[in-house]
This record gives sequence, C-alpha cells and structure tokens, in this order.
Amino acid sequence: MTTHYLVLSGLLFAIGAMGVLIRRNAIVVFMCVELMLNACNLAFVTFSRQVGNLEGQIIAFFVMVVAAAEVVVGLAIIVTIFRTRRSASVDDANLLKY
Amino acid sequence: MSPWLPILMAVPVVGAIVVALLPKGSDKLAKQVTLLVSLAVLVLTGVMAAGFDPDGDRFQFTAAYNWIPSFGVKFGVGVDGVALVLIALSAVLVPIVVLASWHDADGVKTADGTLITPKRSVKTYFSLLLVLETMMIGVFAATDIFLFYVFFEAMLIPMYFMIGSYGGAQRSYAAVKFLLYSLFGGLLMLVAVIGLYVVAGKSTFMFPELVGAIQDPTMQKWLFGGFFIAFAIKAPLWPVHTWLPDAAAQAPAGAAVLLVGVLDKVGTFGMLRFCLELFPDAAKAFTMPIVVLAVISIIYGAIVAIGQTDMKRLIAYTSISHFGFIVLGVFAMSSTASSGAALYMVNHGFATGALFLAAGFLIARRGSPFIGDYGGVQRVAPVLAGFFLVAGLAGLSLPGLSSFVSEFMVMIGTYESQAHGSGALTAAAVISAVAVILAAVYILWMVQRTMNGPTAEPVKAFKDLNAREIWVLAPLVALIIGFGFFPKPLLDVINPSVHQTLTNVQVPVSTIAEKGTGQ
Amino acid sequence: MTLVLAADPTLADFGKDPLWITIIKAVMLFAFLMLGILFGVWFERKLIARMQHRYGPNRAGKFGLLQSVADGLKMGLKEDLFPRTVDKVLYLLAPVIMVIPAFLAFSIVPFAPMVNLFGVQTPLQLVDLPVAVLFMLAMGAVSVYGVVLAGWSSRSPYALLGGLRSAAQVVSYEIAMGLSFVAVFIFAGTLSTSEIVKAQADTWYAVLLIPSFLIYVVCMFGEAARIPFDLPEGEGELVGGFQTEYSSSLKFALIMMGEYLHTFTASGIAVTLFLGGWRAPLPMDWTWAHTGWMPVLWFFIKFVLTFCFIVWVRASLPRVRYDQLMSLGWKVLIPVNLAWILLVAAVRNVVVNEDNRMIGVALGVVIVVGALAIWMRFDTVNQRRKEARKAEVDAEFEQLSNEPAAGGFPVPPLDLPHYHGVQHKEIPSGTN
Amino acid sequence: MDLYVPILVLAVLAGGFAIFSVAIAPFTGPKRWNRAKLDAYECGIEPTPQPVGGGRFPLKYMVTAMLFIVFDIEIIFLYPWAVSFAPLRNDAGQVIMPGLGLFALVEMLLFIVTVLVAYAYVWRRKGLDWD
Amino acid sequence: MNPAIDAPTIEYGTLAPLLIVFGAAIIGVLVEAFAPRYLRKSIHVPLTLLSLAGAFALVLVQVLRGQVSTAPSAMGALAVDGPSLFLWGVILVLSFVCVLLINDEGHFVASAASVPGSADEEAAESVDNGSGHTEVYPLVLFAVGGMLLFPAAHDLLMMFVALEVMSLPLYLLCGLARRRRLLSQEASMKYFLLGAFSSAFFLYGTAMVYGFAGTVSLPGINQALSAGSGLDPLLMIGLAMLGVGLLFKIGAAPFQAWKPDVYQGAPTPITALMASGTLVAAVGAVLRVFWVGLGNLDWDWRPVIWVIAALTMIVGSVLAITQTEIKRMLAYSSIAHAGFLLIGVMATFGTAEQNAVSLKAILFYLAVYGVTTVGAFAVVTLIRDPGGEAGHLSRWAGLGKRAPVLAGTFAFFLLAFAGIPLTSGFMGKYAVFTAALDSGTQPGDPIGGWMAGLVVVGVIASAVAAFFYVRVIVLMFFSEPAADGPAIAVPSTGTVAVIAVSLLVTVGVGLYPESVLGIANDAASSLFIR
Repeated sequence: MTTHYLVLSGLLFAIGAMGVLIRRNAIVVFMCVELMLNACNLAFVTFSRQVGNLEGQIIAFFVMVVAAAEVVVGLAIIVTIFRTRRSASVDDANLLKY
Repeated sequence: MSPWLPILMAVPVVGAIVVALLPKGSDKLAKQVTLLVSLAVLVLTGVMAAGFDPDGDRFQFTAAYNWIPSFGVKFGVGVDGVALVLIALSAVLVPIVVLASWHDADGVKTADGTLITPKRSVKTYFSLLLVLETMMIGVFAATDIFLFYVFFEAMLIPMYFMIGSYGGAQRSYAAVKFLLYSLFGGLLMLVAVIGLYVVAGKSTFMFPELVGAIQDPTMQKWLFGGFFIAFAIKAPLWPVHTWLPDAAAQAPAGAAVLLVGVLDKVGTFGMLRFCLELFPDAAKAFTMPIVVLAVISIIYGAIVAIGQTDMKRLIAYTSISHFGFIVLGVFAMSSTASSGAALYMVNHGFATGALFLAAGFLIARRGSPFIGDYGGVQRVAPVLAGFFLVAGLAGLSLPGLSSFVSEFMVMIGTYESQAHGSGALTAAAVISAVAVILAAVYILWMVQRTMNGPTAEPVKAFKDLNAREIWVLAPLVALIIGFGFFPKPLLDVINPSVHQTLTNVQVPVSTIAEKGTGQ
Repeated sequence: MTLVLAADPTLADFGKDPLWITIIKAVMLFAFLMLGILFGVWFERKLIARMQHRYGPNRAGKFGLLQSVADGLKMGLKEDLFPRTVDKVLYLLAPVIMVIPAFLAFSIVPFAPMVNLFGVQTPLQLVDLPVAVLFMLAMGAVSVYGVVLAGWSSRSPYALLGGLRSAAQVVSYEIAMGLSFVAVFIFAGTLSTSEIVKAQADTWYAVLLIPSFLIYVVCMFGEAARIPFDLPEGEGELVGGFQTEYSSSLKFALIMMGEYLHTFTASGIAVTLFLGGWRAPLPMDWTWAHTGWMPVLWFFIKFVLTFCFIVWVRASLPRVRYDQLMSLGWKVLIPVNLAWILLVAAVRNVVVNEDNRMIGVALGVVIVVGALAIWMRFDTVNQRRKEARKAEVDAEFEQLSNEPAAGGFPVPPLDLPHYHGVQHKEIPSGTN
Repeated sequence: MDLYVPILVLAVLAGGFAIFSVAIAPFTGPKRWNRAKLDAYECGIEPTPQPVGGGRFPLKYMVTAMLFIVFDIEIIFLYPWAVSFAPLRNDAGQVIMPGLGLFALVEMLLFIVTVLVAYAYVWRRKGLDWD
Repeated sequence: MNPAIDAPTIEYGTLAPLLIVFGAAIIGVLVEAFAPRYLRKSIHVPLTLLSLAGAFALVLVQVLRGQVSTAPSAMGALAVDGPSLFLWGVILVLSFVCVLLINDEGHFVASAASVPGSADEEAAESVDNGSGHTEVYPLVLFAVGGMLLFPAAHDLLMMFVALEVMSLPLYLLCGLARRRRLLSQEASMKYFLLGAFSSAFFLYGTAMVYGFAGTVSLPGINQALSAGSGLDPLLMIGLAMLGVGLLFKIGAAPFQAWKPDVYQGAPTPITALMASGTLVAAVGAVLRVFWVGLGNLDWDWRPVIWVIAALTMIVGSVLAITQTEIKRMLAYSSIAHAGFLLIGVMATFGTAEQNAVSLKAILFYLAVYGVTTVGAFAVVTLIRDPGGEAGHLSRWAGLGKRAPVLAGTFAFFLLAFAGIPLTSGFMGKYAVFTAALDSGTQPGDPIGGWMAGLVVVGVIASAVAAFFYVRVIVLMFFSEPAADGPAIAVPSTGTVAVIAVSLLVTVGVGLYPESVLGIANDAASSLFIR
C-alpha cells in the first residue's frame, strides 16, 4: 500500500534533482530543490505510517520550517542577483571560474 | 642527563634571535655577533668532544626530556663517534662560513664594481645561518627518530631561504627544486617513521630501543625503502641527484659549503645509522642494487664533472662522485669501509668546503662562475691560486691529504669485504677506482685552466686574498693536511661506533680498520 | 447543564454512509450552494437597495426573484471574448480553479447532527475530517491561485496588480484568521467541525472567545474580499482588478460565483466555529428543537443572519486604502491575536491543569503585562512617527507659504482664502 | 469508505459544472469580431505590451509573501499544540488523554516570543508599511 | 490515539553554551530592531564577543568540573560528550577570532539590497560608517549556534536542522561583501543552490534510513543495523545520500566544486569563518554519524570513504597548483585538508581505543588547522588594492621586501599548511597519519593494508601541495616587488590580535603540541556517546 507513496516520493525527488541539474533559471532550480524537500516530506510521512510511530510526521513539520526558511533566504539572494544582472540564469553567473 | 647537547643547540638559536632583533642598520654588529656565537659553539663543541670517551658507551652526553607524551616522542639527544665528528665538522665550518660570507649579503661587487648579488637583509642571512647550525647539530645529535625527522625536515627551510633570497640568478628555481626534492623524500621517510613506530609497537622513538625491533623481513624492506629514498635524495645518489648541482651553483658560496659539506652528510649519516641498524636484513638484501647505484654515481659524477664549465657545478658533481664513495663504503658492510665512509664524511666536508670557498672568492672577484672567463690567476693572486690548488688536490684525494685516507679505506674495505661472498663488491671497488683518475682529470684541468696560462684581461685587476679570506681558508687547509697525515684521532672516535653499528647488522668486525690508519 | 444528545455526531460517524447516500448529500450540498448564490445575489441587492431607500431588482419574476437567473442567462448569451494577449490556457483555467475549491471548502460545514436521510441515520454534513478546518483553510488558499492566475494570465497591468493585491491581502488575512481559530481549538481540542459544534454545547465560542470572534469577523471580510476589503477588484483604482479582462460571459459568472461561495463559506465557518453551529440559541434549546431536521433551521437562520451582517457592512462602510488594509492585518490583528492566544492558553492551563496553578497565573499576568507593554511601546512609537510626519508637512506648508517657489515649481500663494486652515475652521470628520 | 470520497464526489460535481460553463460559453454567445474588443483594457489608452510572465512587480509583494510563509509556519506549529493542549475528556467527563500542561505553555510562549522578535525587526525596518 | 505526552526534561546546564549563543543572536536582532543606527555596532560587538566568550567559559566550566555528560541531553536530541565539548571550544574560539576580523571596517556592504553601482548604493554608503550591515553580527551568531549544534546532534533530524541553521546565515553572509559585489552575490547564489541541493539529499537519506530503522536517532540506527541485514537497498540509498549531504559540507571531492567559488566571493572574514568553523563542525558531524550511527557497518562505508579521501586529497592539491587567486588557492588547500581529515575518519573504527586514537588525531588536526586558516585569511584581508583585496597572486610578488613581517607570517602559515616540522600543521598531519597506520594494524581488518596505501597517497598529495605553498613563498620573497604593488592596510587592533594569536598557536603547538594534544586526548578518550 505505502509503496505507491514511496514510488511517488522517489519520482518527485528524481524530478527535482533532474531539474536542479538541467534547468538554467535560478528560480526554477530553486523550486526544484523545494520539490525535493517535499518529496522527502512525503517519504517521511509514508514511512511514519509504515513504521508505525509518529516521528516521521513530526520530522515533516520541521522540514516544512526549514523549507520555508530556505525559501525566504534563497529568494532574497536570487532576487538580489536578478536586480543586479537583469537575469536569473545560472549560466550568466560566470564570474567565478577555476 | 648531560646538558651539553641541549646547550650546544640552544646557543646558536639564541644567537639567531638576538641577531634578528638587532636594530636596523647594525649589519656589522650582526656579523660580529654571529661570528662570536659560532665561535662559542665551536669552543663548546671542542670542550665537549674532549670529554668524549671512545671506549665508553656508544651514546654519550645523552639527555632525554619528555616532549610529546601522547606520541611517545622524547627530546632525546646523544652522540656516538660518527655523530660527534659530524657535529664537530659543522661547528668548524659555520664560523668559517660566517667569515667567508661576510659581504655576501651586502651586495657582492666585482673588482670593476659590477653588482653580482644585490644588497639584501644581512641580519636575516646570519640569523638563518645560526638557526641552520642549531638544526645541523640537532639532526646529528638526535637519538629520538622523531626528533631526527623534525630536524631533518626543518633544516630545509633556512637553507631554502638562504639559497632562494641570497643566491645567484636562477636562485628561486634552484631553491624550489632543492626544497621539493628533499621534502618529498622526507615525507616518504615520515611514513616509514610512523610505520616503524606503529609496527614496533614500543610506543617510543628512542633509537637504541628500536634497534632490532622490526623482525618481519618484508616490513623491514618497506620501511628501509622509506628511509633509504629520503637519504638517497639527501646525499644525492644517482639518479636523484639532480637538485644538487643547481642548488650548489646558485647558493652563495657559504651556504653551498654548508649544503654540500654538512646537510648532505645527513643522508649518508642516516644510512649508516638508521638504514643499517634498524633494518639489517633489508640492508643486506638491498646491498647489491645500492652498491650499483653508488658506483654509478661515482663514475657518473666524475665524468659529468669533467664536462662542466661552471666551477660551482663542477664541484657539486665531484661531490656527487664522492658521495658515491661514501655510500659505497657504508654498504660495503666491512668495518674498514664503513669507518672510511664515516671518515670521508668529515674530510669531504673540509675538502669540498675549501674548494667551494676558494672558488667563491675567485668568482667574487670576477663575477662569473665560468672557468672559461679565468686564466693565469696565479700571476696576479698567487695566494688564492695556492689555496685553490691545495683544495683541489684534496678534492682528488692526493695522498697526504685527508680525503686520501678515507677514500683509500673505502676502497680497500670494499675490495676485501666478504659480504655477499662473491667478488661483487671487489668488482665495485675496482670500477670505482677508475674515478680516481677521472678526479685527477677534472680537478687538474680546472686548476690549470683557471690558474695557469695567459692572464685574461679582467683577471689582471684581481687583488689577492685579503686577511679575512686567508683566515677563512687557512684553517681548512690546515685541517686537510693535518688529518691527511694523522687521521688517528678521528678514527679512534669513529671506529667504536662503526663497529657497534656493524655488530648490530651482524657483520664480523675485522681489524682492518686499524690497518687502514697506518701508512 | 451540559446538553449532549445521543444524536451528536463524532468523527467516528463519518465515512460510514453508503455511496448513494454520499452522492445524494453531495448533490444536495451542491444544489444548496447554487440556489444560495442565485438568491443570495438577489437578496443582497434587495437588502442594500432597502438600506438605500431603493427598490432594488423587482422586474424579473415576483419581487425580482429571478433577477440573478436572468443575469446568469444574459451572461451565457454574451460574446465570449478572448483578449489577444492573454495566456489562453491559464486564462480559461483560472475561473475553474477559483470555483472548485470554493465549493469544496463548504463541504465540512455541518448543517445538522444525525438525521434520518431516506432511512439512513447520517450526519447532515457532507464530510468531516480530523483536520476539517485545516482543509477549509487549504481550499481557501488554493482558490487564491485562481485569482493570481487570472490576473497574471490576462496580461494587463490592472489585472496583474489586482491579482497580486488580492493574493497579498488574502494571505495576510489568512494568517490572522488561522490564528483566530487557535483559541477555538484550545477549547474544543479538535479540528473536526462536528466535534467543535458539539463542544459548544454549553457556550458558544463567540461568547467565550469574543476577541477571537471579532478578529475572525474582520478577517472574514478580508478573506472573502468583500467591502470594506474588496481591493482586489476595487473599481475605483483598478477598474475590475484581476477580473478586468473577464469582461463578460460565463467565465465572469464563475468568478462571481467563486466570490459568493467564499462569502458563504466565511459565514458558514463563523456559524460553525463561533456561533454554535446547528444548535439552537441558548434560551430555547429545548430537546425538540434539536430533534430531527430542526437543527437545519437554526443553522440556516444563523447563516442568513451572518450573511445579512456582511451585506449590511457593505452597505455602510467605505473601502479602505490598501496600506490601511495591510497595516490593520499585520500590525493589529496578528499581534493582538498572538497575545490573546497565549492568554487563553494560560487561563486554560490554570483551569484544566490542577498542578502548579500559581505559575500558570503568574504566566498569564506576565503575558498580559508584556503584551500591553509592547503594545504601548509600539503605540508611542507610532504616535511619535505620526507627529513627526505631521510636523514635517506643516513645516513644508509653512515654507511654501513663505516663498511659493520653494518647491521648484510655481505655486499660487497658499494662504489664499479658498485654502484650508486659513479662513474656514476645519471640521473634524465624524462630527456633525 | 474513505473520508475523502464525498469530497471527491463534490469536486466532480463542481468541476463538471465549472468546466461545462467555460466550455459552453463560446457557443452560446454571438461572434462579432472587433479588433478594439480584443485589446487589453487600459482605460481606452494604447495598452502597454506586457512581457511574457506578466512582467515585473514590486518587491513589496515578495516581502509580504515571505512574511506570510513565516507566520504560516508558526500556525502550523500552533494547531497541533492547541489541539492537544487541554486534556481530552470523554462525554462522561473523565480524562481520556492528559494535556500538555505548563511545559507546553512555556515552550509556546518562547516560540511565539522568538517569532515576535523577527516580527518586531520587520516592523521597525518598515517591512509592514505600504506607501 | 497517541499516548500520553509527559513533559520533556532539558539539561539547561549542559546546553547553556548553545542557549547563550542563540540568546545573544536573538538579542542582536532586537538591537537591530530598536537601537539607532549609530549605536548598533557599539552594542553588537561587545554583545557578540561576550556571548561567545561566555559560552566558551561555560564549556570550560563543564570540562573543569568534570561534568562531561555521558548520556544524551534534551531527550536524546543532543549529545554533549567529550568530543562535542572539545569541538564546541574550538568553534567558539575560532568564531571569536573571526568576529574580531569582522569588526574591521569596510568588509561588508552598506545595503545589500541596493544594485551595485547604482545611486542608492552610494546613498547607502554615504550614511554608512564603514561597518556595513550590522545584521552581520546576529547572522554570525546564528551560524555559530548552528555550528555548535551540528557536531552535537544525536539524531539525524537535529543534525539536519543544525545543518540548516548553520548554513542559511552563511548563504546570506557570503553575499554581503562590500567590494566586488557581483562576485560576492554570485558566490552566495552558488553556495545557496548547491547547499540546498545537498541538504535535500541529506534529508532524503535521512528519510530512507528512518524507513529502514524506524528511528532517526543515531544509536537507534546502529542497533537496527546490528539487528537487521546490513544490505537493505533502502539503507544503502539512505547512507549514500546522507554521505553526499555531509561530504558536501566538508567539501570533499567530488562535492568540492562550491568551495573555491564561495571562498573567493565571500567577504574574507566570512571565508575565514567558513574555512575554520564550518569545517570543524561538519567533520565533527561526519565523525558522529559514521562512528555512532554506522559503527556496525564500517565494512560497507570504509572503502567508499577510502576512495573519496584519496580523490579529495588529489583533487585538492592538484587543482590548487593551477590557481592564480590567493583565496581560491586556500580554498583548494582546505579541500586537500578535508581529504587528510577523511583519512582520520577512515581510521575511526574497530576497538574503542583505536577510535579514541583517531578521534584525538582529528580533533587536534581540526583545532590547529582552524587557527592557522583564520590567521592566513586575516593576512589576506590586509593586502589591499584600490578595488578591494589584492587577490591575484601576481600582486603578491615581492611582498617579502615591502612588508617582511606580514609576508613572513603568511609564509609561516603556508609552511604550516604544507606540514613542515616545527609547525602545528606537521603535528596535525603526523597525528592523522599515525592514527591511520595504527588502525591498519588492527587484527582481522580486510582493508587494513589499504590504510598504508591511503597514507602514501596522502604523503604524495602533501608533497604536491607543498609545491604551491612554496610557490607563493617564492613569489613573496624571491621575486622583485611590483612597482604599483598593493597597499598594506594598516591593521586594526583586532586583526593584529587575530594574526598574532594564530601565529602564536601555530608556533607554540608546533614546538610543544602536547598542550593541545593533551586536551584532545582527554576529550577523545571519553568517546562519542553511543
């Protein structure tokens, strides 16, 4: 029963990871990261059901908090760069090399 | 617990700090202080050496203080004969070097006033020199292998700076090459040191306790390898010798003397003491290849030396050849050869030192290290020429000069050595004998091309040695000749410890050693 | 005297119905809402008209009852415009996204306890969840997507701004609203609506938790974007707000529906969480008043009254400025709410936890004092800021009146008679 | 039967209705094409072309969104706390499940105060002002 | 229904250092909120320094009064054991020193929100008195708090939260450089995106492990491992992902890509903080996870770590050779050092004694390396160009002539990095190598022999590394100074203190390592709570 959820969370996670790796727009990349975090949440809750204790659900709460914090920090950073460069493409951020 | 060695090591470093802290502009004072300190060390060494009892325990003046208990490291010092003479050697050379490089730092000018080396911080140079002295004494005096390693590596740094910032045109290249070669060797040795500690499992680094601690032959081979490579790089043995000519050629004459005269001895010294005694089986197993290497570097050094046009490089290559002899002697596994090798370490120090310094003075006058730029010096500067000749002859180990005895002993010892039963070592001795002729060729050729012949134009302006320079060379020549005729005091000190070594390696100690002395 | 009927449904009673009953319930709810919209519109217009001494719609059907039916038909028959620039898919999807959650949000509102529906004992409430209220909030939040997308997809500055505004407003008030529920949960100890209703057997939370209730009432307007908080489609400033480009046709109808549904949901929640749900008002909670389908009546009355209140407010209050809206939500409702929650918790702690009462009391005092102190502090700060600002403005006027050209551009002398504050004495607003 | 089935049913109804009306609209209405009608409405003046993605909007809204997230998270923590704060009694009135009690109260007090600190910071930095 | 929740107990005494740091951070925020601009810095500096010092004092008190707790604190969320306390001490000292650097004028931008080169930037700078954003101080305190939590976390959730609490402020701080703001912002973004990515991996790994073990507390996981079959795919995936998350933080290859960019872009004091404090915390966490959590699984993870350690050392030292920017070079060197530390991690397995040995080595290494790093970066802050710090190596040519003392100090730090005897760096390396070889000799260890190989790799790597350290020295001392050489900023008292302290420690520990080694020994001998 729960395996479906696990598969789903795995898929979400993979999609997120792929997105981070291949997308170029910083904001999209960042959203993909959030997607990964949510995949983790799903996994946690599912496991908590499977294992039969509440830890997983509680963890999910904390993950939400962290995700929120990451949103706040991350968007701030990305927006700053965007204002500076008029572009949120990761490829345009190329001043730092080797 | 005798305070001698710690004091001996403390004095120069204190001196160095003093020199470094001297106010700006007090260069002359700095030089004087340095000279004073080094002389003090010399005196102290002399007094200590006088108290050394050749027939007493192997290690005397021992002292050991806890340093890093967590690592089982002690600050353990003590000297046996070989170490003693080497310490003495450095103690002798340092004041001479100080005197010799009196003006090196404050811009060496040629006779016609062209600047060879620009003005540099005098204080730094001399304090580095003193630090180096401490470390030289320390490295020979260390009976704790960790301590030995520490000095072995740390020694590089002052020498590195001396070459790098006071040397000739290619100095930084030479310095880096020197440092990296030695550092690499040192790191391999570090692994071996740790391995020794771990495998022996005695949770101590004290040499006497570690002798014979490693029984497992394969383990011995590995650790031996670690130590030997480091030492082979240090005492440049073909094929890892290439850093020496550069370093020696670029270093200021004084530094070069210490580099070739003392630092490299650490390599051979290490082979004699650590490689042989800690890993006898491995040493025996590896004798043949090492001997081959030694012979190769003897011949190779000599031949390449002939081809050199740069005096300092030439001398460096001769040293490579001589180090070949020393290594040969060390691994010949016969008391004569080993004693000879130990003796050779000292004599080579004097001989090469003298040669380097003489050449240095010559170069200081002309500003060029190339043999081709000189000629007929002896007409304008007979004294210089004279010293140069003597030093050179010492270099080719003319009978009656100190090197001869040691070289002779090495060859005899090797010839007669029955280690490996077969005549392999005999062959090695015979081949290396060729080097004597080659030595004659390169030395005499150099002397002839520089000293005799028509006087080159710029040479006409040469002034002869001044008092300082004479004071630099005179003691060396005196020592060369003195020990040439009467090496016994040295041998008496050396032999017991060498025998001790060989017994630890389970090599029958013949009595040839005594025979070698009488001539 | 606690009155707990056997008929009082608990969570356990849900998820038991057979499918057909469920479908019937769903259809009933859907029908109720649709009719509610049709007549709600008429009712609102009529009511406002009365309040403004007008007749209001009275042509279509008796009392104009069919007015909104007519409106609906008209919309259906109007041309379906597709502005050139819009993002087609989202533009079409937005209304749908707005409506569906609006319907769903209502599904957790209990109309009555167990009733006999075609011979099946079932609670008259589509569904109840352990997290019912949360579900309601979630649905409210989802329908914001509809608004934002509507604004975003129709590529026009007005629409975009309207969408953003409504998003900002709704989320701001969602916080205050969510906080206002906390006190209720502290008392009810559950998020399931039916059990919350049950927990109000003795006292309505509207009485017990007046501050929460008041805050909720304010938020209600913000959430449903009703006057005085209807800035998303404030005609005055934004033409039609996010629905500017939905000029006509059924898409517009859907949007209107969505908003009405929000209003309904708001009232429904108010009734359920604070006004005792389907329970009869205290003086007349006779047993028969709670038997059979009677509770539906009570619920409906309360529901309609709440709706009337909303309409009444619309008729009487002007629209606030956006910054006022936001600062009310952020600077007043939220902090007050938090302090109130803590206070409730402290009191509750004292009441229910027999152990260490004193500490509890002490804490309560601390909270009150602390909250007040902070409030005063901020208030003085605001005061100072206001005064500073005022002084600034006065100084500016002063300066300008001294030399009119100071502003860098020619201005008529400011002390002319028709300017304020010189001849005429200013009449403070609200006095007459 | 799962609790969410009724919601599903209702969703189907509502969705069906909504989609139906959106879909039907083009056919019920007349077609009188007119360029002006298809312009974005901007009070009759020439409409400013909006870039794809609806153009840029004031950062102010982002700040609000961020603040919303922060407080929403706070609410997330408040709800479970509130629900299990008081002891749970059954109809007979005896305690089924004990409440969290004083400790929880203090914890929540600290939590809220912590959030209020950030809140005060935002307030003072005019993060809450619209002008 | 869920069971009765009884009020948890919290050992406030044990956690006091944490509480102080976080409390100070919160007060800092309040200061930002209510204090007028001109007062803020003069409130922040003492507040920050005092809180750090106070926390350190509390750590000392716990140690001196021998109250090192042997049971996990705060309902098993934290383990404040010997190693944790040691790491806390180290982190607190390092951060204290870094704060001294941060105090310097002109490191931080006046208004991060203003677009570089725009009018409002100038406007902001005009009102700003050089101290830039004073928010820096609370942020640093939060980051430090996270660093303290990280190695002490006793379950994976706590560790994750700590990871974020540590990272998020750093992401922001990276973007606050006053000069070269584009670089700084870019560094910040890269750090953030990659960091968030890696922490997502960590989290998913945690989820998997939770699914396998049914708990996230490290000992619990360990028991589950000893009970269940060690080769559950769930577990393997989980561990791999956990590893990714952690190794990213210590910048081990192949997850090292962020380090040079971030180190170069970030304001140098922050770089110093990251290079010292973050590394210490992260390595501590790695140790705890591998020893406490996966102790029963070392056959499976050690080969992987072997490869990673070797790779890290090689990548770090080889790539460093090609660097022309001083901060990037130091970044790569810190990657290489991470590799050396991993050798130590590799050696923490088997008997408790062995673990203590390796633990001691690593703790010692961390302490000395951290101090030296801070010193090095402190020197970097002083070599300035008109456009900011003179990062490019060519600008350092002949520094030895123009500022002998400074250059000498820097050279000494470099030698310490290179691990030349009589410097602390050598002792650190020695300790780690010894531990590694030691562990190799444990009976019944299939890959014991490989440890020797790893050590040899390490030796070769450090020889390579020595090359580029030496190259800088050559540049500074053996080459003539450029005509328009960089200006040597007159160091503030704080910076002087920082450099002096790190120099003293580097020399002192180099000469007499027992001082620190002893403490590390005591700390390590009481192992991680398991």
